[in-house]
Amino acid sequence: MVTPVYLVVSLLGIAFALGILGKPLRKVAGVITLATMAFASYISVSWFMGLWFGEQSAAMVFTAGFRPPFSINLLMGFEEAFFLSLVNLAGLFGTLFLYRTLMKSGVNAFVILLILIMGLNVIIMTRDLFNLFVFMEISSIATAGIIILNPHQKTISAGFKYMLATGIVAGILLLGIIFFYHFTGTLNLDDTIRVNIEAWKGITVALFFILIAVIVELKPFPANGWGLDVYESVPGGIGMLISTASASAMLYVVYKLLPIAPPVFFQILTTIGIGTFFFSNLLALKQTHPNRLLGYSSVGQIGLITGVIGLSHFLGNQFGLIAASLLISHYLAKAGLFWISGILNKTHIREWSVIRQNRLLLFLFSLFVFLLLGFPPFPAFYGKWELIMQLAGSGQFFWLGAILVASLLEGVYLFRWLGYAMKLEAPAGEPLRVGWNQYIPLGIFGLATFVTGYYATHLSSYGSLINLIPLAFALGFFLIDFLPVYIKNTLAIAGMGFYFYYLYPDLNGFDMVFSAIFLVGGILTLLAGYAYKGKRIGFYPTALMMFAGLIGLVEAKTTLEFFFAWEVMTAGSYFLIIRGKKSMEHALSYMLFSLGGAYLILAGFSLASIGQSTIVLDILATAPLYAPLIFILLAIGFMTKTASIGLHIWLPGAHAEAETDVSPMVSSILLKAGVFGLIILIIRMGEQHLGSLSILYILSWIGAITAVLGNLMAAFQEDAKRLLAYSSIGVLGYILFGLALFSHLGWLAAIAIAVTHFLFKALLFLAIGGVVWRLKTKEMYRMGGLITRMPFTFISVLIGIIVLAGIPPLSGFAGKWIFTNAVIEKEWFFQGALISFAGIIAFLYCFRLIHTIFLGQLKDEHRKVNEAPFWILAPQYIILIIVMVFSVLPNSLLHPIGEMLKPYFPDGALTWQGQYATSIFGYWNGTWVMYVVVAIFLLVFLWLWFMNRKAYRVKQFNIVFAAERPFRPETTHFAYNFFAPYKKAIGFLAEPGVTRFWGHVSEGSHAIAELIRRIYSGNGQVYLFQIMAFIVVVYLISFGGF
Amino acid sequence: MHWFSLEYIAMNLGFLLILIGLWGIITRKNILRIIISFSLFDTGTHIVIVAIGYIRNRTAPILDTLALQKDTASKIVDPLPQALVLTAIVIGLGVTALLLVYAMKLFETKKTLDIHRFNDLKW
Amino acid sequence: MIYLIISIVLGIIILIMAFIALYHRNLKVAILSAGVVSLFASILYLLLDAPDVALTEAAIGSGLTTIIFFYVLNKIQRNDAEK
Amino acid sequence: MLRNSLFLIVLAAFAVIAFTLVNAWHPAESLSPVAEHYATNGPTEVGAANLVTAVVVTYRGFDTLGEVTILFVTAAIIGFFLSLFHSESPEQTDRLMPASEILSTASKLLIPFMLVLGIYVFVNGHLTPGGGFQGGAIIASAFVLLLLADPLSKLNHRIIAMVESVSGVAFVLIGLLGIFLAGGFLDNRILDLGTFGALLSAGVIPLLYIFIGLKVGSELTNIIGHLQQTQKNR
Repeated sequence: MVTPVYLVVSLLGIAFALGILGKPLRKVAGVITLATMAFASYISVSWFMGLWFGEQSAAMVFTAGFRPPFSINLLMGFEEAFFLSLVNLAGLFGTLFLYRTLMKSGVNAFVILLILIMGLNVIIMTRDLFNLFVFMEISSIATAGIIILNPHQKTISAGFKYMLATGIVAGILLLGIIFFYHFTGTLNLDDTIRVNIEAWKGITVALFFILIAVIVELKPFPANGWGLDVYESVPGGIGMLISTASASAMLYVVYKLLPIAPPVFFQILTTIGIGTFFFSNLLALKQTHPNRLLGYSSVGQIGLITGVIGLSHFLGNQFGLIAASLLISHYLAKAGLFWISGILNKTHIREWSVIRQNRLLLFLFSLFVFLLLGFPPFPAFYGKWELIMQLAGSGQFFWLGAILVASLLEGVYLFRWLGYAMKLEAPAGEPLRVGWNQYIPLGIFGLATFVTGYYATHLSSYGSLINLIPLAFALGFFLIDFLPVYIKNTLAIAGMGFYFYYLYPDLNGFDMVFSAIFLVGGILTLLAGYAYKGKRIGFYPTALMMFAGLIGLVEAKTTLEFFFAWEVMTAGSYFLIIRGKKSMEHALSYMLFSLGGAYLILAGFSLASIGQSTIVLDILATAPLYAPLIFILLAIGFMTKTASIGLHIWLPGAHAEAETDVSPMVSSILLKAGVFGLIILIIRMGEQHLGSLSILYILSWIGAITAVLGNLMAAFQEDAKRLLAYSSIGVLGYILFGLALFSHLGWLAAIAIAVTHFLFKALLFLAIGGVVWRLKTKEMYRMGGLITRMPFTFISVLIGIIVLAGIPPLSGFAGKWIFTNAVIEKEWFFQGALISFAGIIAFLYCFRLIHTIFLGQLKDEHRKVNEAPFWILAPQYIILIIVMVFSVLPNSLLHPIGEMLKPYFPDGALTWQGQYATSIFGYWNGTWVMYVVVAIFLLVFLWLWFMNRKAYRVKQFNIVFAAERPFRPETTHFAYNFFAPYKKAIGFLAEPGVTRFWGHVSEGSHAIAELIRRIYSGNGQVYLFQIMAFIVVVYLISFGGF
Repeated sequence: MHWFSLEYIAMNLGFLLILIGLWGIITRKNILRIIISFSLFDTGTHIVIVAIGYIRNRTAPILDTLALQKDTASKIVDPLPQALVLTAIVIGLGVTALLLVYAMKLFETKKTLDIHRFNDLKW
Repeated sequence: MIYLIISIVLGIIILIMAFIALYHRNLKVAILSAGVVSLFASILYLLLDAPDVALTEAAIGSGLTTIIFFYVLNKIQRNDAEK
Repeated sequence: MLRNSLFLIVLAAFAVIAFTLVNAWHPAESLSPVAEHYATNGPTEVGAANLVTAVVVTYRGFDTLGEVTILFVTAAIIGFFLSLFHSESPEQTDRLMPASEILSTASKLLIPFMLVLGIYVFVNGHLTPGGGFQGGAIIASAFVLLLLADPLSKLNHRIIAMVESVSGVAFVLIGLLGIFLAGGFLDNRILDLGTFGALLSAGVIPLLYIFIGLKVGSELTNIIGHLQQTQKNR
């Protein structure tokens, strides 16, 4: 193993020697610099490996040949080696990335970089306080140097502010150090500190000076304006070095000084750190400059890790994993994002849409965003998970909540940004040019995200149990994304089919139902994919990621596995949804509700794990504390996915704007994830009470209201797919209501509806999708008379809506009938009445689908429209067959579900005799109902057909009664605003009050952000004032006075 | 009464200079004046450090006489803070020089030394 | 005792010079006063038995720093004159 | 003015905090254990009569390496920074007043003396007050005088950079020799400690101080030289 002193010798020696080379030898200087940094990286990484695998023990370097405290010593321990590796690798790849810029700037630029990295190395290793001060000065001067590598009025003024701030901080540090020496007689951290009690006050203040100076270097809110200005002004490649290398080293200094810090200091660190995390993310909401935004995020992430250090008492032996995984995520993601920013070189995040010129960059961008936010399978996922678990276990609920809220805020701006990049019109300009020296670092850091994720999975105590195969299968599609659709589609179907076959023997009960919906349903909707031509880049990896997450939910045995799968599903579905043409905002709101929901679930799981020795899902049943709270958190979390009223606003847009085969996936399959979650929750926790009020009772009301309002809003839609989307909200309301009944019949109904909803919603979305595919519009008033052109589609829609509306004879009726029985049994008549009312409203919108789209006159421009493509029809007809089977033989569906429920709800089951189902309130025979209804249907049909011959033909756009040319032609269409009278009567119920509420929430937080960020006035003196005030305030808080 | 001794005067003088420097850094508008204040601040910390190493009735830690070479520990002032100040002074020079060059460049960009004019970066 | 008086005088001069450096209208005078602060500080170091520090402060703190200040001031004032 | 009065409050609070430090401080009566070690064992371990030098160059030599680095990187940044803006403009429009006859003559006389003085100061650093930094500063002052006397003269940056680099590398290499030949990085006992108080004693301290002096001198001269360049242009 190479002695650590060579880190210093090589970096510094080469830096000194480079001065000999003049301008003509710049190339040589560049190569030598890279080689030196590679050497330094090699030393530190080999030490890290050696110490990790236990082949090495920590080593101490004694300079000048004397023992400490008489001379300065450097320590190479495990933590040091870890941080050194981070710093040196950042230096190596950062230099490589900047290679061409540096080459233009000359030899001095390489010298400055080498010295910066050298300074950071010593900062990490040194055990001497004054030595720490000297090398901190070196790195801050070198930082001031690299800031102006791209000299510009803004960088110069940012550099000046930076130097002033670090100068003052260094002065305070120096004061602290010298008084520390005075009171303790040593400067060495390894020396035993002798303090007499008289000097106690003095040494605490001296320590306070030292620690606060180091903290200010970490750029805590609000004393960080100087740092943010630097981030904004410098190009990405340099911002990367500051955000990763420098910040990591300073973070380590804080950690290193902890052993000498007084206990109160931990609380200070926590407050400052998490406060910074929260406020940085809040203020970033209003930020539009990419680099400054990354700066806010950087400062916030470092704050989070600082907070974690402060909370280390509560984290037990998980502290290392948590801190390291959060740091690695920050490190890789920030490096990548700053680099991308350096390549794009834009001043507004909206302009990042140019990134679409280069798919690899776009991929990396989204990869780093997901990494930063702690999505699986990346390291921060485990870090955040463990952090939340440990915080809950030690009762730190305030910090737990603050961390989750701040993470959500972080999600807001990162996903908005990602959405801009993926969807906005790209501004004209020069094509992107990415050099090989920029690809290499980006590629390596991109790969490292997966490698570190893999290791984090192994290191996490339960993570290694997670089944990564489906996710790996999905991600594998990124590698074969160049293949044409039909190959990928076949592979995807085969893979999912095989996986279902593989799981089948172990499945029973709810797992069986839901894995059938997820996988078989998935295959059915994927069939439509054959209709697409070309490559459909990005579709398969993300769609399969969603399915991997869905099936992971079923397979999950522990809360961690469940949460893992939940996040994978969310990530995959986000990409599916954002594929739609106008999906940018909808995908964002989908993501935010999902993230919020996921954090609630995380909080719920963490509370449930308090005082329990395992994390299997069954701990929900045995949670000793806070059971109602856990129930509420989890229920709300799952209800974000089922789009219950109040949490539904993301759904209509997301589902309506999605692609033809994505709409059925997200609407008929994805929503069931929430249902599955609720089932898992309710079956384990049963009925919980808030005071004397049953939470299930509240849920039943929510379900009923959701059903009514969802259906009502569906009735007033003019957009066919949006109509279907709202109808999903309504149906999910039924399901929620059924689950809330918490009885055999209620659950039988809920699950039967869940299955049929999958069938008819997939059917309808595919059918309407087929229409939209041909007509290129979703507005219903532009359609009409398509029965002649698309008869097959018409038949599926007809049957689909009959099922949907719960009209006998098809399977929807079965659900209704059972529902009624269940309601009578539970005596929840008000909610039951609402549910029936909702059923009536369902007629209204079902009618519109048939009437406006397929009946009436055919538009001129549609005279030559063809039937929907075969591959869109094919899945519809397969579903039709299943629907018919379930309708004619309803017990083929209901009986197994009933059997499945018996272990949980032994009472109140239906009794089956042939096709007779008997409840305590009556009996019902599906087959006979079918015959009767078909007969009535035929009679009515014939009568209509007979009457229709006398019908008066009306022009579709009838402007006879209009005095002028209509401003909006659709207003004269007979089917536009069809339910105007109803709208007058009960339309107020469908007012977008909830949308307004969330709008206010969003505007409010943005307004607060706008208000607070005024403190960063750009004036260097104001920043210094903030630093001084910060120091004084922290002092007052931590010592409770002077 | 002990306030009137060399080391107390030096110590308090150092802290006063630090405060004066800070006051100047934050209230003066002219960038050069800010840098001057910064160097006062620096000088203040140096005086404090030297004062910490001072021990009354002893001599400088230079063993140029034979008498000093015996029983040295009871005859000299603390050499360590002095060594630290040496380093700190040189560092201070580096920082000050760099600040001045920055100031020069700042002046070139806007033809003013008023720090309030350099606030394009904000929020 | 004599040291004590000298040190008090030095302290007063240093403080006065510091105020002049902060508030005198003429920048040249301000820079010179800052240099004088350093110079007197180096005398103080001598009194504090720190000849090495005194030498360094005199050469670097009051010497070179002041020179650099003047170079920059000179540059700026000439630029100003051009404007 | 609101901000100033607010800051007055903050500064007052800071002063109170600082005062707690001063209040807790009692002037030392005896040396700290570390310093005591230096005082008792310094002469035998390091062999330098000037204990400050012993601390600066040997015991805390690593700090000194950092300190030299700071000047080095400052010079590099300033050089880089200034060259960026002034690369192309020629130096014809010099408007500095020509130096007076007395100054230029005096300086020509003085400069050699100053150089010798500087060298003397750093060679004797282990014996008398002074050392590499002070000597280096004196050498730099000599060049300042040169530039003042003859503003048109141009320093040869190549040579300065060469001296700077070579002495820097030499410093690091001597430090490295310490690992192989003595107790560790920057150990001065590579050479014989010699007789206490003699010029050639204290191990490699004189040698190191020569390099430090040369390095500091060239670095400071470099900074001044760069600033001088700015005076000429435009």
